[in-house]
Amino acid sequence: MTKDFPDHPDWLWSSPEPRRSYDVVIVGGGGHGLATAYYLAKNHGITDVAVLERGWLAGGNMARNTTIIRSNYLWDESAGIYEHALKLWEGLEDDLGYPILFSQRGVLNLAHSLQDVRESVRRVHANRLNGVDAEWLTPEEVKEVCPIVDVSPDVRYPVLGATYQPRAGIAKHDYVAWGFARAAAAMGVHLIENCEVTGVEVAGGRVQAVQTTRGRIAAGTVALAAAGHSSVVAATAGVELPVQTHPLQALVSELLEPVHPTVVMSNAVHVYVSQAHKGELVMGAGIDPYNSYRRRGAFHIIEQQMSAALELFPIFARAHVLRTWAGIVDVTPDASPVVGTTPVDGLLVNCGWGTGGFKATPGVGWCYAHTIAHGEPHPLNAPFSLERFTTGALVDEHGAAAVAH
Amino acid sequence: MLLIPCPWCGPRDEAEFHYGGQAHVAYPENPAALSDEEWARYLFFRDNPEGRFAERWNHTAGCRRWFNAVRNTATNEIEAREVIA
Amino acid sequence: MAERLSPPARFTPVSSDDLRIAEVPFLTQINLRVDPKSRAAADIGLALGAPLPTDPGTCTSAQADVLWMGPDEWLVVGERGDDPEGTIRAAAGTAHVGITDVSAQRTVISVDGPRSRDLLAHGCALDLHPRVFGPGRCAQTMLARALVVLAATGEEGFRVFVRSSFAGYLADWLLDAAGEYLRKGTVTSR
Amino acid sequence: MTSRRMAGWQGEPVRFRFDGRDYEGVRGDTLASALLANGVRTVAASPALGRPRGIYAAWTEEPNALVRYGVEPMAQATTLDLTEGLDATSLRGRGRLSEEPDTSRYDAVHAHCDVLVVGAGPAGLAAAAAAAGTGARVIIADDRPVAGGSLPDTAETVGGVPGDEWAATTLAELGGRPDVRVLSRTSVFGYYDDNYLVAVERRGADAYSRERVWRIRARQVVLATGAHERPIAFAGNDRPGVMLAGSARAYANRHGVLPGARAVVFTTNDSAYAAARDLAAAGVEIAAIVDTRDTAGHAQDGTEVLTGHVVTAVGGDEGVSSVTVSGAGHVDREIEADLLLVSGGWNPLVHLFSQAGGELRHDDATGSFVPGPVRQAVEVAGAARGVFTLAGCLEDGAAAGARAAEAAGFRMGDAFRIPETPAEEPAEPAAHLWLVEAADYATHFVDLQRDVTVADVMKATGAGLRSVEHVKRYTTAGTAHDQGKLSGVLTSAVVGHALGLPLADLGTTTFRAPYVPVGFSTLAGRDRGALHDPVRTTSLHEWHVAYGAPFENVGQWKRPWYYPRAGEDMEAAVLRECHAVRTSVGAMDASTLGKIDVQGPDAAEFLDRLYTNMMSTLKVGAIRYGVMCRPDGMVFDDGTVIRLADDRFLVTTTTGNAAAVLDWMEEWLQTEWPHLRVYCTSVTEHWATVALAGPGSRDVLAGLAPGLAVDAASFPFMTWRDTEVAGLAARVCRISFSGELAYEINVNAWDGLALWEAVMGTGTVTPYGTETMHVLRAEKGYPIVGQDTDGTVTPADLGMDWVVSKKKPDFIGKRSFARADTSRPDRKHLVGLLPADPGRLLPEGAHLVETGTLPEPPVPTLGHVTSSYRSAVLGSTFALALVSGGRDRMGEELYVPLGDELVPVTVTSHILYDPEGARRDG
Repeated sequence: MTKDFPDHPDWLWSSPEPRRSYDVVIVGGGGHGLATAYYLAKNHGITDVAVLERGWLAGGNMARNTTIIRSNYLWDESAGIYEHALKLWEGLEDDLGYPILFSQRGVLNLAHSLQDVRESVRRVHANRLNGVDAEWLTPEEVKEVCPIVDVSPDVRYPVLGATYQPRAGIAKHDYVAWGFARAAAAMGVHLIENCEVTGVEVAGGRVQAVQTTRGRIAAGTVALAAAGHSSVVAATAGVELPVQTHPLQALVSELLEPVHPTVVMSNAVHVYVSQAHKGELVMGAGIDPYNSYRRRGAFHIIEQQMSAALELFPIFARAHVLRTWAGIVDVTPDASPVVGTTPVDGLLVNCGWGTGGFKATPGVGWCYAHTIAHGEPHPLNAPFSLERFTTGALVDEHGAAAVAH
Repeated sequence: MLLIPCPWCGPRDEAEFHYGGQAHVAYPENPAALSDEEWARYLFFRDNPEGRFAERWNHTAGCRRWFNAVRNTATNEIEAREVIA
Repeated sequence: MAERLSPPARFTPVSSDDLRIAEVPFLTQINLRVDPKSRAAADIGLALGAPLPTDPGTCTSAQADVLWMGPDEWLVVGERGDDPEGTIRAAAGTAHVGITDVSAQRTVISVDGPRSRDLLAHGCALDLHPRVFGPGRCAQTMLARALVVLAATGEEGFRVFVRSSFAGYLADWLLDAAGEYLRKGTVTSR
Repeated sequence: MTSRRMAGWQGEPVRFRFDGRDYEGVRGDTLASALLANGVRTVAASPALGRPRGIYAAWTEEPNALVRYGVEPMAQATTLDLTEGLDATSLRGRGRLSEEPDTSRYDAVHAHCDVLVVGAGPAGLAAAAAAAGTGARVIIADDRPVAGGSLPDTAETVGGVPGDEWAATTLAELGGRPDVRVLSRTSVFGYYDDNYLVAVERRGADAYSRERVWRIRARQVVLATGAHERPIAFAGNDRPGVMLAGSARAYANRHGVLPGARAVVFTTNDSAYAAARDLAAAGVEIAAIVDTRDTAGHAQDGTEVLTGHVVTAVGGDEGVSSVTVSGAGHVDREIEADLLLVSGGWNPLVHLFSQAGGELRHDDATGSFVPGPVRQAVEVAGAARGVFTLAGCLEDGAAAGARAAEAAGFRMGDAFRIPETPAEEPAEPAAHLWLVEAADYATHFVDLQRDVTVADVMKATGAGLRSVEHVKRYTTAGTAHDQGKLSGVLTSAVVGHALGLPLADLGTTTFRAPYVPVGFSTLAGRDRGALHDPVRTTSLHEWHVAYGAPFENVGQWKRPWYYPRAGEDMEAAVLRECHAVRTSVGAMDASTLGKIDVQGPDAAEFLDRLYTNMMSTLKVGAIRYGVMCRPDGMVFDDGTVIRLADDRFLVTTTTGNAAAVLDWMEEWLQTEWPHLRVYCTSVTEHWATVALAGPGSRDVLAGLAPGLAVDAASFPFMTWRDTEVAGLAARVCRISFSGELAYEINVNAWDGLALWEAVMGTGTVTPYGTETMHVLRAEKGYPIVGQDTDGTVTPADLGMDWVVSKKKPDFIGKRSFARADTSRPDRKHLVGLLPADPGRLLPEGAHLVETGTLPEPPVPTLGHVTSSYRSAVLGSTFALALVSGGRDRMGEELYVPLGDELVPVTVTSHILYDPEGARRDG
């Protein structure tokens, strides 16, 4: 086997038959579900837990994202939970005892217009007040961090500068999922694959059980972590969520010798790209504008992505697209997640992460586990309640992702 | 690239259209009479089914008309469409 | 006083055996909005010499070219200096009609020749096969990244109506795409 | 090195270099065939283990022979045309990007057809001919330079002529039909919804565009994509000299190349027997055929066939030197050979079918996955659905082509006559063997390009993994440049073997576009450089360029930023321009503002619903500033509304929102208020707009428009007049975005430059750009939507309660102002800031805190600076900011943390200059 990666352990997890009942059922065996199970067991001693996955473990958005990790979000609420996540990332390899290839290679968010510059500088200043490492770089400094970016003034949308978060970076998504899975399984959590939740049973305003393709499973608490399918599952309990599901595309190139030392994101021209450990360029493309659960997007979005990428990175001209794919992301009106309680007792929700789910994995797992264990939100996820849509206290992060929602 | 059947111009590439989300969400008769919850529902809550979905499209690069369509969000197949009049 | 300036001010017409591209500036263009079933619509058609075309994607040509733009919208195109606006206003009387002079809103680029369809197919997703998009057909659509009104003026001739601010971009794009069709007998002239 | 070219093979010589050595091949060679012809066995080292590797296959499925050349970072030698002077270097798993720019051109074409046929092998050609005969519009795309699919590989005859000849003739006939398009060297690589397929045509370095993307919308599709030969996992199956049997046959028949001198053939099926016959005829000695079955196929007389045998070892470190075979009840034999040909059967190429959304089913007879049900309008024909005889492919293709044409609405015309083919020998059923069992699987390679072995797969299943997707990720099998074309199904089969599960239950990993690697620049096409995104310009653009203005990108627009004179930097130029407007007169190109003509009896009612303030009370001839909100109450756009007539208004929007506001209007009109009789039409580019601002503007206007009464009483603030300016028909609006006496002159865009030149011709007017406009408006506290707002700001937050009607029962956004959060007293308000040091320019985006010492983070922010400039008239820098409870903080000292410093600022009104508005009347 290719030895550019550390070896995996000889044991990952077993595949138990589901029991009839658990204290906690987590719906969705992606990164968030697995991290939640892990922190439930580790931080709260709750191990009578099943993670139900409709397909193969971490085979949804966890397997499809571009693995960027950063915490340089604009609003205090967002910075709080993402920075908590980043601190956990920094110790996660030791914590899980699994080589997750977390590489703090820094993230550049490029600015291409005076408006971009204002917004970027605003974010840098906000980040610093929140203890998030952030710098504003001139085009020349951008070139020093990432020599292959074309910072010349004569491109269609010149680089006018960038925000830089040195502690940001990437990690190997499968390894992260498997690290959480292995550690959770070792503490007694049941990881159950090919088990689709088809309904949530509610009686007297309280959750009772889930119906699955492998039978009814009773639960004291049902915690949703089903990403793009959250609203479908919640609807079976009569809970409506302010999310819309869209395909989000990504692609990789062939393996290439190292040329790209960091992560570059550009809001204005819709590019985000890093070079993964094996050498492939991993790129995020745009989000398809219409609701869809089809795990593939439209091709013109990839074409536009390439045109934008070559404006910034002429050296990529003759690289090849090897694979394209899409995840399905659930997007909220303010581009911030919903993590907390619902009108149904014992039914909790964690959804609406849009493009930000992967980077939050340990942070949200930590907070969601707290919410499950205590029946009320951790202070870091309290602002991300469902009620904010009624009060109007939104956390509008539309400027924060590389994709305009 | 979906082929979207504009009721006026015929089938055109999806790049010519602007998506308008769920159809049949009427602006409330009297917003002032709504509770905050009801108003929030109008503002922010839309159906998000995996399957048949009645939705709005605008043929922005063509005749600029809005129309409704029923599309299956699991397959992207458009099953029906109607003129808004 | 300076002369009128057409939008792609530095556009040079090109011509070869296969393809001819030129600007047709300063046409009179009126945007007309009216209920097609109304009396006013009939009267306007009468005044313009042909009923307003109600088949989507078609145009008629009498005293002016009338291009279907939408179910209640037409683009009336006259030669430079024509006054179709006056004709339309007179015919419409006091009815609820939208009449807007948009003469400078778009300019027109003509594309002619045996390779005209091949050229346009580089940037236009419509099926331009002569059986589908022959003379008398028009469409609002995208050409490259510009919104255009495309009208087939002959078996192998087209008019491209493009927003003035995009005209420079579209001219550059057309000339770049036309490169391989301009190799035979190319002439450029002001 | 001996030539491995068949005696008598003709070809124009082509010289090339590989890894620094010179060789010669012939025209029509691939780099791979030329290397084989030169006796080159080892073409690469394996990426992880460094094992020597040879050419394994003959087309896009090749896992080993990767090279780079010129600016091309990675290519397969098996698909690379040999060209004079080609200088290629072998790669060890990773490509290398070139610093040299790629100077080639790329483009795209849209195409439409009734029937798209993918593949020009026997099935595809038959399908295309059958469909074309009905009069249907047909496109046939084939990825090879030579038509015929496998025919040139197998040298079978069709209609009594050599197969490749038949294919060429048939394709040429097709290409001669008016409604048939033949695309050679064109790989269809993606199959999307609604029968939208994308293909890349490799047109060559000499073509106008080197590669072209075809975007094909097909009413019906016939996939005749053929099949890939299956490898078998056995010990040492990666040695140079191990090759797929059909590929060796292809090298002999297509290129006249003998991949070895003495071969052992290892097979589970009959197809390798034909390969053995052809290679023997070409001059390769066939040492033995090792058949896993108990019954032999039809071997040539004199060829030894070892039935019930498998290959258990391969000798030779640098390449095959011997092959060890075992059979139950037999003694192991070591057979001397330099070539080991392998055939594990054939896998239909179902990639595109699967991309189309088609389901696959496992066919027990062929041991492969074949097309099942599908929703899109697609037929699969020939080997791509498991039909492996030549006659069968022709019949199957013809039938599929006819069905497709009929489904597209074309009745049978000229029926396609299926040509004669030689009688085929009855086939023995194939065996399905994926791996040769052994005690140690360390050199049973599953994925040659990722160095993944059966042992690795078993480690993954041993760790608890049950899904093929997990195993792929654990081992990295199938993730290399060859996209797992050979290793994909094999991996599934090995997982099945390890878990004791049938392959049918495990399925495959997902087939994803692109089917073959496609270049980034190919996909970017023409949208590069200046054509990356449209550049929008006004009718005055040439003048701005000539006068040396740097431009600001505002959306797609280019707007002049400032007009530096010799020796001036931006700061000096802007101070000068500001001074000119405040003391004399300046002019700005304001043409980019959106303009919408709103007509109809209900136009006033309509605008009342859209704007927060009242528009129906506006008098004809007058102008009013207005704000639009989204339903959530947040500011969306602002601008002026001028009333042209009782039933007609002209609305202006911000530059960036022109299209969005028109769409917004249409959306409400069409979907909510269709009963309102209103028509909206964009006239943004019909008008050129010149803003004339400053105390001297009245005199300048008076000079240019002798027919216009310009005195304040005749032409008051917020009114408009139609007149002639500089002899041009013009509409003059008396509005001000600078606080000075000012006019906006609108003329037909054709006349814009003439107007501008007339204004400049007065000799007293200073041109100013967007930066000066910003300073002037900020001094007056006028917000810019998108700069001083960010989608979370209400009109009240901007101190614009006056623009929010209390009388109207409803307008868009009104209900949201009553929500808990939008009525909080500590919302962020737009205020002014004056730094204690009047020379200190605050960065836009800087934040504000309450205390003069900074606590440990997280530090709560009070808000941020939205606009910040140097002001000549204020004699100080100043800023606008959104500050929590800002209107209750007038006179308070706050702090802006900048680096280690806390810069003190004083909160003031956001209107810093001429708060009484005394200057606007001149």
